[in-house]
Amino acid sequence: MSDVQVPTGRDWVALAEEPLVPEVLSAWAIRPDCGAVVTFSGTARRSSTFEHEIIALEYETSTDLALSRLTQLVAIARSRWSDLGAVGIHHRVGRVEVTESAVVVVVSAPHRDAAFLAARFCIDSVKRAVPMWKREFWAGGSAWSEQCEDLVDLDQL
Amino acid sequence: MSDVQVPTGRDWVALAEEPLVPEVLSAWAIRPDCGAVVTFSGTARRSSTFEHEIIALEYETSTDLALSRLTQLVAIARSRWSDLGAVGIHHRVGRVEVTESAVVVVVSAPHRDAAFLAARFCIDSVKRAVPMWKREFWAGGSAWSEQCEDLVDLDQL
Amino acid sequence: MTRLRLLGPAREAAGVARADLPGGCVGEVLDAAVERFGDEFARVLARSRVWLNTEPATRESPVGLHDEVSVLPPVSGGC
Amino acid sequence: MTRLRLLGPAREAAGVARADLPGGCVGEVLDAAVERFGDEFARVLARSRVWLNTEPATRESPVGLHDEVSVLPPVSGGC
Repeated sequence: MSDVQVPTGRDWVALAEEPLVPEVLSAWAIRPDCGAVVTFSGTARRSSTFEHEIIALEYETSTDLALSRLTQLVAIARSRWSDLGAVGIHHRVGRVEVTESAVVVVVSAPHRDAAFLAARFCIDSVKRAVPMWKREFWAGGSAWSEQCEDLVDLDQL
Repeated sequence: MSDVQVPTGRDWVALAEEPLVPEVLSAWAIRPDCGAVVTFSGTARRSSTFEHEIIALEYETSTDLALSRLTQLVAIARSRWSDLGAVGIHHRVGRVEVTESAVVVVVSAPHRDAAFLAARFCIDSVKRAVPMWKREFWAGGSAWSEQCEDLVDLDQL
Repeated sequence: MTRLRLLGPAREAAGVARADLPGGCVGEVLDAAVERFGDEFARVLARSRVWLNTEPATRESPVGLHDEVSVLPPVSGGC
Repeated sequence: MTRLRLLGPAREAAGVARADLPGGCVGEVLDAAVERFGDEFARVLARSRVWLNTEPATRESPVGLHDEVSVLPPVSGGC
Protein backbone atom coordinates (compact mmCIF):
# COMPACT_ATOMS: atom_id res chain seq x y z
CA MET A 1 0.00 0.00 0.00
CA SER A 2 3.00 2.25 0.35
CA ASP A 3 2.99 2.91 -3.37
CA VAL A 4 -0.53 4.32 -3.54
CA GLN A 5 -1.88 7.72 -2.62
CA VAL A 6 -5.14 8.11 -0.74
CA PRO A 7 -7.42 9.92 -3.18
CA THR A 8 -9.39 13.00 -2.29
CA GLY A 9 -12.38 11.96 -4.39
CA ARG A 10 -14.99 9.27 -3.96
CA ASP A 11 -13.38 6.55 -6.10
CA TRP A 12 -10.25 4.61 -5.31
CA VAL A 13 -8.98 1.82 -7.52
CA ALA A 14 -5.49 0.43 -7.11
CA LEU A 15 -3.23 -2.50 -7.74
CA ALA A 16 -0.78 -3.19 -4.96
CA GLU A 17 2.36 -5.29 -4.72
CA GLU A 18 2.37 -4.86 -0.95
CA PRO A 19 -0.14 -6.47 1.42
CA LEU A 20 -3.60 -4.92 1.24
CA VAL A 21 -4.91 -3.37 4.43
CA PRO A 22 -8.72 -3.61 4.24
CA GLU A 23 -9.18 -1.24 7.18
CA VAL A 24 -7.48 1.59 5.30
CA LEU A 25 -10.08 1.30 2.58
CA SER A 26 -12.96 0.85 5.05
CA ALA A 27 -11.98 3.92 7.07
CA TRP A 28 -11.57 5.96 3.91
CA ALA A 29 -15.12 5.08 2.83
CA ILE A 30 -16.85 6.53 5.91
CA ARG A 31 -18.96 9.53 4.96
CA PRO A 32 -21.17 11.72 7.18
CA ASP A 33 -24.08 11.28 4.78
CA CYS A 34 -23.71 7.49 4.54
CA GLY A 35 -25.08 5.09 7.14
CA ALA A 36 -23.67 1.91 5.65
CA VAL A 37 -20.17 0.73 4.81
CA VAL A 38 -19.79 -2.75 3.30
CA THR A 39 -16.30 -4.17 2.98
CA PHE A 40 -15.44 -7.37 1.15
CA SER A 41 -12.04 -8.90 1.60
CA GLY A 42 -11.15 -11.85 -0.59
CA THR A 43 -8.46 -13.74 1.24
CA ALA A 44 -6.17 -16.47 -0.03
CA ARG A 45 -7.48 -19.61 1.57
CA ARG A 46 -5.98 -22.97 2.29
CA SER A 47 -7.80 -25.28 -0.02
CA SER A 48 -7.30 -28.97 -0.53
CA THR A 49 -10.16 -29.77 -2.86
CA PHE A 50 -7.79 -30.74 -5.66
CA GLU A 51 -4.64 -32.81 -5.55
CA HIS A 52 -2.65 -30.34 -3.51
CA GLU A 53 -2.92 -28.17 -0.46
CA ILE A 54 -2.71 -24.58 -1.64
CA ILE A 55 -0.19 -22.57 0.38
CA ALA A 56 -0.10 -19.35 -1.61
CA LEU A 57 -1.45 -17.62 -4.69
CA GLU A 58 0.20 -15.39 -7.24
CA TYR A 59 -1.70 -12.82 -9.26
CA GLU A 60 -0.51 -11.54 -12.60
CA THR A 61 -2.01 -8.77 -14.66
CA SER A 62 -1.28 -5.84 -16.89
CA THR A 63 -1.49 -2.76 -14.70
CA ASP A 64 -2.96 -0.39 -17.26
CA LEU A 65 -5.53 -2.88 -18.54
CA ALA A 66 -6.63 -3.89 -15.04
CA LEU A 67 -6.83 -0.31 -13.74
CA SER A 68 -8.81 0.70 -16.78
CA ARG A 69 -11.33 -2.04 -16.12
CA LEU A 70 -11.53 -1.34 -12.38
CA THR A 71 -12.26 2.31 -13.13
CA GLN A 72 -14.99 1.28 -15.55
CA LEU A 73 -16.53 -1.09 -12.99
CA VAL A 74 -16.80 1.69 -10.42
CA ALA A 75 -18.49 3.90 -13.00
CA ILE A 76 -21.01 1.15 -13.79
CA ALA A 77 -21.73 0.65 -10.08
CA ARG A 78 -22.36 4.38 -9.70
CA SER A 79 -24.69 4.38 -12.69
CA ARG A 80 -26.72 1.52 -11.18
CA TRP A 81 -26.83 2.80 -7.57
CA SER A 82 -26.93 6.54 -7.90
CA ASP A 83 -26.50 7.45 -4.24
CA LEU A 84 -23.28 5.61 -3.48
CA GLY A 85 -20.78 7.46 -1.33
CA ALA A 86 -17.28 6.04 -1.66
CA VAL A 87 -16.40 3.10 -3.91
CA GLY A 88 -13.00 1.47 -3.65
CA ILE A 89 -11.49 -1.62 -5.25
CA HIS A 90 -7.93 -2.70 -4.54
CA HIS A 91 -6.37 -5.83 -5.97
CA ARG A 92 -3.12 -7.39 -4.95
CA VAL A 93 -0.60 -8.50 -7.55
CA GLY A 94 2.25 -10.92 -6.98
CA ARG A 95 2.41 -13.59 -4.32
CA VAL A 96 -0.33 -13.68 -1.69
CA GLU A 97 0.01 -15.93 1.35
CA VAL A 98 -2.92 -17.75 2.95
CA THR A 99 -5.06 -15.34 5.07
CA GLU A 100 -3.75 -12.29 3.17
CA SER A 101 -6.21 -10.23 1.18
CA ALA A 102 -6.06 -10.68 -2.58
CA VAL A 103 -8.80 -8.14 -3.25
CA VAL A 104 -10.73 -5.63 -1.18
CA VAL A 105 -13.95 -3.88 -2.18
CA VAL A 106 -15.57 -1.18 -0.09
CA VAL A 107 -18.78 0.72 -0.75
CA SER A 108 -20.51 3.29 1.41
CA ALA A 109 -24.06 4.48 0.85
CA PRO A 110 -26.81 6.23 2.79
CA HIS A 111 -28.58 2.89 3.30
CA ARG A 112 -27.37 -0.67 3.49
CA ASP A 113 -29.30 -2.08 0.57
CA ALA A 114 -27.31 -0.16 -2.04
CA ALA A 115 -24.05 -0.70 -0.17
CA PHE A 116 -24.49 -4.48 -0.10
CA LEU A 117 -25.69 -4.74 -3.69
CA ALA A 118 -23.00 -2.50 -5.12
CA ALA A 119 -20.23 -4.24 -3.15
CA ARG A 120 -21.45 -7.58 -4.42
CA PHE A 121 -21.65 -6.27 -7.97
CA CYS A 122 -18.10 -4.94 -7.74
CA ILE A 123 -16.49 -8.14 -6.50
CA ASP A 124 -18.46 -10.32 -8.90
CA SER A 125 -17.45 -8.03 -11.75
CA VAL A 126 -13.81 -7.95 -10.69
CA LYS A 127 -13.73 -11.71 -11.01
CA ARG A 128 -15.50 -11.79 -14.35
CA ALA A 129 -14.30 -8.72 -16.19
CA VAL A 130 -10.85 -7.71 -14.95
CA PRO A 131 -7.80 -9.25 -16.65
CA MET A 132 -6.17 -11.07 -13.74
CA TRP A 133 -4.57 -14.49 -13.65
CA LYS A 134 -4.14 -16.59 -10.58
CA ARG A 135 -1.42 -19.14 -10.03
CA GLU A 136 -1.80 -21.62 -7.21
CA PHE A 137 1.21 -22.76 -5.23
CA TRP A 138 1.60 -25.92 -3.22
CA ALA A 139 4.64 -27.52 -1.63
CA GLY A 140 6.87 -28.29 -4.59
CA GLY A 141 4.80 -26.97 -7.46
CA SER A 142 2.39 -24.49 -8.96
CA ALA A 143 -0.13 -24.15 -11.76
CA TRP A 144 -2.60 -21.69 -13.18
CA SER A 145 -5.94 -21.93 -11.46
CA GLU A 146 -8.23 -24.32 -13.27
CA GLN A 147 -11.37 -22.44 -12.27
CA CYS A 148 -11.29 -20.13 -15.26
CA GLU A 149 -13.92 -18.38 -17.28
CA ASP A 150 -13.75 -16.24 -20.37
CA LEU A 151 -13.23 -12.59 -19.58
CA VAL A 152 -16.58 -10.88 -20.11
CA ASP A 153 -17.21 -7.53 -21.70
CA LEU A 154 -18.69 -4.70 -19.69
CA ASP A 155 -22.05 -4.92 -21.44
CA GLN A 156 -22.43 -8.45 -20.10
CA LEU A 157 -22.24 -7.37 -16.46
CA MET B 1 -14.05 -2.10 23.11
CA SER B 2 -11.86 -2.09 26.15
CA ASP B 3 -14.53 -3.92 28.13
CA VAL B 4 -14.75 -6.93 25.84
CA GLN B 5 -12.52 -9.95 25.51
CA VAL B 6 -11.58 -11.32 22.12
CA PRO B 7 -13.13 -14.78 22.07
CA THR B 8 -11.24 -17.90 21.13
CA GLY B 9 -14.24 -19.43 19.35
CA ARG B 10 -15.98 -18.62 16.10
CA ASP B 11 -18.78 -16.42 17.49
CA TRP B 12 -18.42 -12.96 18.95
CA VAL B 13 -21.38 -10.89 20.06
CA ALA B 14 -20.94 -7.82 22.20
CA LEU B 15 -22.46 -4.57 23.31
CA ALA B 16 -19.99 -1.76 23.73
CA GLU B 17 -20.16 1.62 25.40
CA GLU B 18 -16.90 2.63 23.77
CA PRO B 19 -16.45 3.34 20.05
CA LEU B 20 -16.60 0.24 17.89
CA VAL B 21 -13.54 -0.57 15.84
CA PRO B 22 -14.74 -2.50 12.78
CA GLU B 23 -11.22 -3.53 11.84
CA VAL B 24 -10.80 -5.45 15.08
CA LEU B 25 -13.77 -7.57 14.18
CA SER B 26 -12.72 -7.90 10.53
CA ALA B 27 -9.23 -9.04 11.42
CA TRP B 28 -10.57 -11.49 13.98
CA ALA B 29 -12.78 -13.10 11.31
CA ILE B 30 -9.95 -14.07 8.96
CA ARG B 31 -9.62 -17.84 8.75
CA PRO B 32 -7.19 -19.93 6.68
CA ASP B 33 -10.08 -22.00 5.32
CA CYS B 34 -12.21 -18.96 4.42
CA GLY B 35 -11.75 -16.97 1.22
CA ALA B 36 -14.31 -14.27 1.97
CA VAL B 37 -14.75 -11.78 4.79
CA VAL B 38 -17.75 -9.44 4.59
CA THR B 39 -17.92 -6.57 7.07
CA PHE B 40 -20.90 -4.29 7.51
CA SER B 41 -20.53 -1.13 9.52
CA GLY B 42 -23.66 0.86 10.25
CA THR B 43 -22.52 4.40 10.91
CA ALA B 44 -24.46 7.27 12.40
CA ARG B 45 -25.18 9.54 9.49
CA ARG B 46 -26.03 13.17 9.19
CA SER B 47 -29.59 13.14 8.01
CA SER B 48 -31.85 16.08 7.35
CA THR B 49 -34.83 14.35 5.86
CA PHE B 50 -37.03 15.38 8.78
CA GLU B 51 -37.30 18.67 10.56
CA HIS B 52 -33.86 18.57 12.07
CA GLU B 53 -30.31 17.82 11.17
CA ILE B 54 -29.27 14.79 13.16
CA ILE B 55 -25.95 15.31 14.92
CA ALA B 56 -25.81 12.18 17.06
CA LEU B 57 -27.69 9.04 18.03
CA GLU B 58 -28.13 7.35 21.37
CA TYR B 59 -28.85 3.65 21.70
CA GLU B 60 -30.57 2.12 24.69
CA THR B 61 -31.10 -1.55 25.41
CA SER B 62 -31.15 -4.18 28.08
CA THR B 63 -27.79 -5.88 27.95
CA ASP B 64 -28.93 -9.39 28.78
CA LEU B 65 -31.93 -9.32 26.45
CA ALA B 66 -29.92 -7.89 23.56
CA LEU B 67 -27.00 -10.28 24.02
CA SER B 68 -29.39 -13.20 24.20
CA ARG B 69 -30.96 -12.21 20.90
CA LEU B 70 -27.63 -11.54 19.22
CA THR B 71 -26.44 -15.00 20.26
CA GLN B 72 -29.62 -16.52 18.84
CA LEU B 73 -29.20 -14.63 15.55
CA VAL B 74 -25.71 -16.02 15.10
CA ALA B 75 -27.04 -19.52 15.72
CA ILE B 76 -29.75 -19.03 13.10
CA ALA B 77 -27.21 -17.74 10.59
CA ARG B 78 -25.05 -20.82 11.19
CA SER B 79 -28.03 -23.09 10.72
CA ARG B 80 -28.86 -21.47 7.37
CA TRP B 81 -25.29 -21.24 6.03
CA SER B 82 -23.56 -24.28 7.40
CA ASP B 83 -20.02 -23.50 6.33
CA LEU B 84 -19.59 -20.08 7.93
CA GLY B 85 -16.24 -19.40 9.56
CA ALA B 86 -16.41 -16.55 12.05
CA VAL B 87 -19.59 -14.61 12.80
CA GLY B 88 -19.43 -11.45 14.86
CA ILE B 89 -22.01 -8.81 15.76
CA HIS B 90 -21.13 -5.82 17.92
CA HIS B 91 -23.60 -3.08 18.79
CA ARG B 92 -22.80 0.21 20.37
CA VAL B 93 -24.89 1.52 23.25
CA GLY B 94 -25.03 5.10 24.45
CA ARG B 95 -24.28 8.16 22.39
CA VAL B 96 -22.87 7.68 18.88
CA GLU B 97 -21.56 10.65 16.92
CA VAL B 98 -21.97 11.04 13.16
CA THR B 99 -19.47 8.79 11.27
CA GLU B 100 -19.04 6.49 14.27
CA SER B 101 -20.14 2.87 13.98
CA ALA B 102 -23.38 1.99 15.73
CA VAL B 103 -23.23 -1.65 14.71
CA VAL B 104 -20.69 -3.91 13.04
CA VAL B 105 -21.34 -7.33 11.52
CA VAL B 106 -18.61 -9.55 10.16
CA VAL B 107 -18.91 -12.95 8.54
CA SER B 108 -16.21 -15.11 7.02
CA ALA B 109 -16.89 -18.13 4.84
CA PRO B 110 -15.07 -20.28 2.31
CA HIS B 111 -16.87 -18.48 -0.53
CA ARG B 112 -18.35 -15.03 -0.88
CA ASP B 113 -21.94 -16.00 -1.54
CA ALA B 114 -22.53 -17.30 1.97
CA ALA B 115 -20.49 -14.50 3.53
CA PHE B 116 -22.58 -11.80 1.82
CA LEU B 117 -25.92 -13.49 2.48
CA ALA B 118 -25.21 -14.26 6.11
CA ALA B 119 -23.88 -10.77 6.80
CA ARG B 120 -26.99 -9.28 5.25
CA PHE B 121 -29.20 -11.63 7.25
CA CYS B 122 -27.43 -10.68 10.46
CA ILE B 123 -27.75 -6.92 10.07
CA ASP B 124 -31.34 -7.15 8.86
CA SER B 125 -32.16 -9.36 11.82
CA VAL B 126 -30.38 -7.09 14.29
CA LYS B 127 -32.63 -4.27 13.20
CA ARG B 128 -35.80 -6.34 13.33
CA ALA B 129 -35.34 -8.71 16.24
CA VAL B 130 -32.94 -7.19 18.78
CA PRO B 131 -34.38 -4.97 21.51
CA MET B 132 -32.62 -1.67 20.81
CA TRP B 133 -33.99 1.85 20.87
CA LYS B 134 -32.51 4.76 19.03
CA ARG B 135 -32.81 8.36 20.08
CA GLU B 136 -31.95 11.05 17.56
CA PHE B 137 -30.24 14.24 18.66
CA TRP B 138 -30.22 17.59 16.90
CA ALA B 139 -29.05 20.99 18.07
CA GLY B 140 -31.30 21.74 21.01
CA GLY B 141 -33.40 18.62 21.15
CA SER B 142 -33.88 14.89 20.80
CA ALA B 143 -36.56 12.31 20.20
CA TRP B 144 -36.99 8.59 19.73
CA SER B 145 -36.54 7.59 16.13
CA GLU B 146 -39.85 7.55 14.31
CA GLN B 147 -38.79 4.79 11.95
CA CYS B 148 -39.94 2.02 14.24
CA GLU B 149 -41.29 -1.46 13.70
CA ASP B 150 -42.60 -4.08 16.04
CA LEU B 151 -39.89 -6.33 17.36
CA VAL B 152 -40.20 -9.62 15.49
CA ASP B 153 -39.85 -13.10 16.90
CA LEU B 154 -37.08 -15.38 15.74
CA ASP B 155 -39.43 -17.61 13.78
CA GLN B 156 -40.35 -14.64 11.61
CA LEU B 157 -36.77 -14.06 10.42
CA MET C 1 -43.86 -9.43 43.23
CA THR C 2 -42.43 -9.71 39.73
CA ARG C 3 -39.78 -7.47 38.28
CA LEU C 4 -41.03 -5.44 35.29
CA ARG C 5 -38.48 -3.85 32.96
CA LEU C 6 -39.45 -0.87 30.87
CA LEU C 7 -37.33 -0.07 27.87
CA GLY C 8 -36.90 2.90 25.57
CA PRO C 9 -40.16 4.76 25.03
CA ALA C 10 -41.87 2.48 27.59
CA ARG C 11 -39.37 3.59 30.22
CA GLU C 12 -39.98 7.17 29.24
CA ALA C 13 -43.76 6.81 29.42
CA ALA C 14 -43.61 5.07 32.80
CA GLY C 15 -40.97 7.38 34.20
CA VAL C 16 -39.02 4.44 35.61
CA ALA C 17 -36.85 1.69 34.12
CA ARG C 18 -38.11 -1.05 36.43
CA ALA C 19 -40.77 -1.78 38.97
CA ASP C 20 -41.81 -4.68 41.17
CA LEU C 21 -45.46 -5.50 40.65
CA PRO C 22 -47.89 -8.15 41.81
CA GLY C 23 -49.41 -10.80 39.57
CA GLY C 24 -49.43 -14.51 38.97
CA CYS C 25 -49.13 -14.24 35.20
CA VAL C 26 -47.74 -11.75 32.66
CA GLY C 27 -51.18 -10.21 32.04
CA GLU C 28 -51.73 -9.47 35.69
CA VAL C 29 -48.33 -7.82 36.01
CA LEU C 30 -49.07 -5.66 32.97
CA ASP C 31 -52.48 -4.68 34.31
CA ALA C 32 -50.84 -3.59 37.55
CA ALA C 33 -48.35 -1.55 35.52
CA VAL C 34 -51.10 0.25 33.60
CA GLU C 35 -52.83 1.03 36.86
CA ARG C 36 -49.64 2.47 38.28
CA PHE C 37 -48.27 4.31 35.23
CA GLY C 38 -51.44 5.52 33.50
CA ASP C 39 -52.75 6.15 29.99
CA GLU C 40 -49.56 7.22 28.23
CA PHE C 41 -47.86 4.02 29.35
CA ALA C 42 -50.92 2.03 28.30
CA ARG C 43 -50.66 3.50 24.80
CA VAL C 44 -47.01 2.50 24.51
CA LEU C 45 -47.75 -0.93 25.97
CA ALA C 46 -50.45 -1.50 23.35
CA ARG C 47 -47.79 -1.24 20.63
CA SER C 48 -45.14 -3.21 22.49
CA ARG C 49 -43.96 -6.79 22.58
CA VAL C 50 -43.71 -8.44 25.97
CA TRP C 51 -41.03 -10.91 26.93
CA LEU C 52 -40.75 -13.17 29.94
CA ASN C 53 -37.05 -13.24 30.68
CA THR C 54 -35.39 -13.57 27.26
CA GLU C 55 -38.34 -15.00 25.30
CA PRO C 56 -41.68 -13.71 23.97
CA ALA C 57 -44.54 -14.25 26.39
CA THR C 58 -48.33 -14.24 26.33
CA ARG C 59 -50.61 -12.68 28.92
CA GLU C 60 -51.21 -16.17 30.24
CA SER C 61 -47.56 -17.01 30.84
CA PRO C 62 -47.16 -17.70 34.57
CA VAL C 63 -44.54 -15.67 36.42
CA GLY C 64 -42.52 -16.63 39.47
CA LEU C 65 -40.35 -14.90 41.99
CA HIS C 66 -37.19 -14.66 39.88
CA ASP C 67 -38.85 -13.96 36.55
CA GLU C 68 -38.55 -10.67 34.75
CA VAL C 69 -41.20 -9.26 32.42
CA SER C 70 -39.97 -6.78 29.80
CA VAL C 71 -41.99 -4.26 27.81
CA LEU C 72 -40.36 -3.78 24.40
CA PRO C 73 -41.74 -0.99 22.21
CA PRO C 74 -41.18 -0.97 18.43
CA VAL C 75 -37.48 -0.90 17.62
CA SER C 76 -35.29 1.28 15.49
CA GLY C 77 -32.14 -0.72 15.73
CA GLY C 78 -29.91 0.84 13.20
CA CYS C 79 -29.13 3.35 10.57
CA MET D 1 5.08 -3.44 -36.23
CA THR D 2 2.46 -3.65 -33.50
CA ARG D 3 3.13 -4.45 -29.86
CA LEU D 4 1.49 -7.71 -28.76
CA ARG D 5 1.07 -8.36 -25.03
CA LEU D 6 0.73 -11.90 -23.75
CA LEU D 7 -0.76 -12.40 -20.34
CA GLY D 8 -0.94 -15.25 -17.85
CA PRO D 9 -1.17 -18.62 -19.59
CA ALA D 10 -0.72 -16.90 -22.99
CA ARG D 11 2.60 -15.50 -21.82
CA GLU D 12 3.59 -18.93 -20.59
CA ALA D 13 2.62 -20.63 -23.86
CA ALA D 14 4.45 -18.05 -25.96
CA GLY D 15 7.47 -17.92 -23.70
CA VAL D 16 7.51 -14.13 -23.82
CA ALA D 17 5.37 -11.36 -22.33
CA ARG D 18 5.47 -9.14 -25.40
CA ALA D 19 6.47 -9.14 -29.01
CA ASP D 20 6.46 -6.71 -31.92
CA LEU D 21 4.72 -8.22 -34.91
CA PRO D 22 3.62 -7.08 -38.36
CA GLY D 23 0.03 -6.64 -39.42
CA GLY D 24 -2.45 -3.99 -40.42
CA CYS D 25 -5.28 -5.34 -38.31
CA VAL D 26 -5.65 -7.39 -35.13
CA GLY D 27 -6.18 -10.63 -37.04
CA GLU D 28 -2.95 -10.25 -38.98
CA VAL D 29 -0.99 -9.57 -35.80
CA LEU D 30 -2.48 -12.69 -34.19
CA ASP D 31 -1.71 -14.80 -37.24
CA ALA D 32 1.89 -13.62 -37.07
CA ALA D 33 1.95 -14.57 -33.39
CA VAL D 34 0.69 -18.09 -34.07
CA GLU D 35 3.31 -18.49 -36.75
CA ARG D 36 6.05 -17.39 -34.36
CA PHE D 37 4.89 -19.14 -31.15
CA GLY D 38 3.36 -22.35 -32.44
CA ASP D 39 0.53 -24.74 -31.61
CA GLU D 40 0.47 -24.47 -27.83
CA PHE D 41 0.08 -20.72 -28.10
CA ALA D 42 -2.59 -21.18 -30.78
CA ARG D 43 -4.57 -23.39 -28.40
CA VAL D 44 -4.45 -20.75 -25.66
CA LEU D 45 -5.29 -18.02 -28.15
CA ALA D 46 -8.37 -19.92 -29.30
CA ARG D 47 -9.78 -19.66 -25.77
CA SER D 48 -8.68 -16.06 -25.20
CA ARG D 49 -10.25 -12.64 -25.54
CA VAL D 50 -8.31 -10.08 -27.52
CA TRP D 51 -8.21 -6.40 -26.69
CA LEU D 52 -6.93 -3.47 -28.69
CA ASN D 53 -5.45 -1.16 -26.07
CA THR D 54 -8.00 -1.21 -23.21
CA GLU D 55 -11.06 -2.37 -25.17
CA PRO D 56 -12.26 -5.60 -26.78
CA ALA D 57 -11.29 -5.91 -30.43
CA THR D 58 -12.24 -7.98 -33.45
CA ARG D 59 -9.88 -9.51 -35.98
CA GLU D 60 -10.82 -6.70 -38.34
CA SER D 61 -9.90 -3.89 -35.94
CA PRO D 62 -7.15 -1.85 -37.64
CA VAL D 63 -3.92 -1.36 -35.71
CA GLY D 64 -1.46 1.52 -35.87
CA LEU D 65 2.04 2.22 -34.72
CA HIS D 66 1.22 3.01 -31.08
CA ASP D 67 -1.52 0.44 -30.57
CA GLU D 68 -1.14 -2.56 -28.34
CA VAL D 69 -2.92 -5.86 -28.85
CA SER D 70 -3.41 -8.01 -25.75
CA VAL D 71 -4.17 -11.72 -25.55
CA LEU D 72 -6.28 -12.38 -22.44
CA PRO D 73 -6.90 -16.03 -21.54
CA PRO D 74 -9.81 -17.05 -19.29
CA VAL D 75 -9.52 -15.38 -15.89
CA SER D 76 -9.56 -16.62 -12.35
CA GLY D 77 -9.63 -13.32 -10.60
CA GLY D 78 -10.30 -14.24 -7.07
CA CYS D 79 -10.98 -16.73 -4.37
